[in-house]
Amino acid sequence: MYATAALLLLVAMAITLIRALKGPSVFDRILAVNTFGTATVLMISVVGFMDHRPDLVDIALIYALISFTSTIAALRFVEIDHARRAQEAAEAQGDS
Amino acid sequence: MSQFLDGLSWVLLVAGGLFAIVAAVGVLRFPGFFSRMHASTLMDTMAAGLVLGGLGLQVGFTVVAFKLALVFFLLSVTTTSAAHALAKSALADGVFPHMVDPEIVKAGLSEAVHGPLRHPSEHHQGDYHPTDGKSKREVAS
Amino acid sequence: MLAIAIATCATRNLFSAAMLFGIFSLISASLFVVLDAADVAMTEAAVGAGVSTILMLSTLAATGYRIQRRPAGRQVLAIGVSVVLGAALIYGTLDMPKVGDPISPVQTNPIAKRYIQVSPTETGIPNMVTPLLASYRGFDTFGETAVVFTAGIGVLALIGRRRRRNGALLVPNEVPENSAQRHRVLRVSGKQLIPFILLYACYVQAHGDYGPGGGFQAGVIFASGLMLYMLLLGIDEAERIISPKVLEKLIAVGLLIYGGIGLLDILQGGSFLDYRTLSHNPQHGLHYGILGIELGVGITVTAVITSIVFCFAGHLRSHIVERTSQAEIPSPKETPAS
Amino acid sequence: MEFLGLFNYWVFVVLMMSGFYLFLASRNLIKKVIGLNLFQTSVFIFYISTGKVSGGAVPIETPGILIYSNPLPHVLILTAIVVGVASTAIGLALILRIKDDYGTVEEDEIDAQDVLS
Repeated sequence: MYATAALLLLVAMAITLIRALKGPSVFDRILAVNTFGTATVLMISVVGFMDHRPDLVDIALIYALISFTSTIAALRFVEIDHARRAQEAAEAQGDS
Repeated sequence: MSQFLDGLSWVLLVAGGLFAIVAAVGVLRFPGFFSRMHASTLMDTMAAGLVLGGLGLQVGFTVVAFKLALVFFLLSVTTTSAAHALAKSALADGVFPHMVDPEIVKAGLSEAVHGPLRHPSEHHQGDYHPTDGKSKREVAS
Repeated sequence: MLAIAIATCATRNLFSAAMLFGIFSLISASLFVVLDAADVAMTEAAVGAGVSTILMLSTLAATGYRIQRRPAGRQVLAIGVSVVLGAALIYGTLDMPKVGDPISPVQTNPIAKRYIQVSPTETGIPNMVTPLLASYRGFDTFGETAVVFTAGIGVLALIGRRRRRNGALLVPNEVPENSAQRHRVLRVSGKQLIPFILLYACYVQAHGDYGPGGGFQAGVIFASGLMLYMLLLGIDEAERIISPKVLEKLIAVGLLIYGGIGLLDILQGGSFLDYRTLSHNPQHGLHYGILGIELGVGITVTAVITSIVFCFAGHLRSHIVERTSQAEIPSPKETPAS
Repeated sequence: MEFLGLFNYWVFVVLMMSGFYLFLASRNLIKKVIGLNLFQTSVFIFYISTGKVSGGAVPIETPGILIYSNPLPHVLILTAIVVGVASTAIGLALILRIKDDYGTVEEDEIDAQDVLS
């Protein structure tokens, strides 16, 4: 039973991964990473139960928190980069 | 009773796994960023809820169940706000919702401005059929 | 996983490489869970997905992330070297015991048996990793903590407060009016989360004896909480909460707690880091000693990682401020209302 | 886990080599650091694989479980991960300083500037 769920989640993770690899835009990648993170959280809880180790939910909890942090970090990076590009464009305009 | 709970949690777990796959396929196949985002929320709500619920039924009311509930709570807080921020950043960065056909939007706008016009599907024959999924996918690819 | 590794090689966009690396470490952490290494998975989750991704992204934000195409000569050579070496390694693995083989040398080594069979009864701590980390291999861990300490000092020396002086304090947020103000929803919900993260870090710290957890993990998680705060409210706000000066001292304090416990053991008549002397009951002494050491490790790791991240953010901010001040002098009007 | 056999080791080898390749072939310093990290993670996987016992459990004592995986590699890797991120931070900090002084993170451009000066 757990194995079935874990297998399904694994397939889902693999599919999400393809999107992360393809991802035309930066945001697609971030989205895929986020979804992948959620799938991993579920996966770890299921695997923990499979091993009769419900304590492993702790790890899943940490994942949920950390993947949020890294998503925000990625967004922040995109924003900073966007601002820089806008500024560079403005400077280029000013030069010409 | 415990067998019933077992069966129920089995159903929930497998359903959660299936929803995860549906979400992943959506993330992979949907055209445009925002529709993909819509698919990914399925993972965060349905898949997470079902899988964690199924696991929770296995343990009953214990500390672990509390932790599972906490995981679900955190997931629902973090993913929603992350999705919100993601959408906002994307919009600010110039990613626009994928339209099946930009002409339709224009037609819709002009409809709003100049009163009812012809239906878009009459206007663009073969481009847009609200009921026909196939041509939609063609546009996407 | 292999796909990711290869894709990381192939991509020339460093941003996607960094994101892929984040996924890569998520997968490896799942692998660790499958391979029964709960503590390691916890650490990898917190470090790989959180801290190192953030560090890489903040470096990339300062340096830009596009790479030019290179002439192929060197790559061919590199591929050749890696393939040959890889073939040699695979040849080497052919003689190795299978994964999970219970009679492999790693498992039959008497020391492993002793750790597994004796340590829980000797220390009264069910999680075998924790006493092993803090007590049996206490010197090793002391050394590792010292390395982390040194790394923290190194980063502080390299990109520390050198650049703080040049009027950077005029602009409170990294990108004024762009980020901190716009994400109001994010800020509110994130702020609610931070106490949870910090509390959870404390739980991990204290619960290390019974479940997966301990000083290293707790330190990283605590630091991630502070990092989240920094990301949401900007570096200045975060530094107001916990000032870099305090952090610098905490780096040393953690290591001092560790060493101090060791010295206390000597004073009590034992040898360095022999906690059995800490209490009349040797088992309790061990337990106290391990808890104290974990606390020291936790403090050092928290302080080091937080100050590293603050350094990177401060550096990045000064970069941006420099660039804006080249274009125009930043005026106080730019400061957001909050 | 029987079916895994030596597969884990092969995965480790390929990962290690891709990290190594990345380190050798790329001229961009940040990418080199990513390669190093990849290399490092592969070593972690190797160590953890050696500690696994089939049918074993997470090394946290619980009544009723007799076989545990070997905790020793876990301890080594646990500390190594944290040390690894600290050293990565050092590397990245050095890169930032190089960027400040040279204005680039490409190795050959730095070399060229060194030759000029």
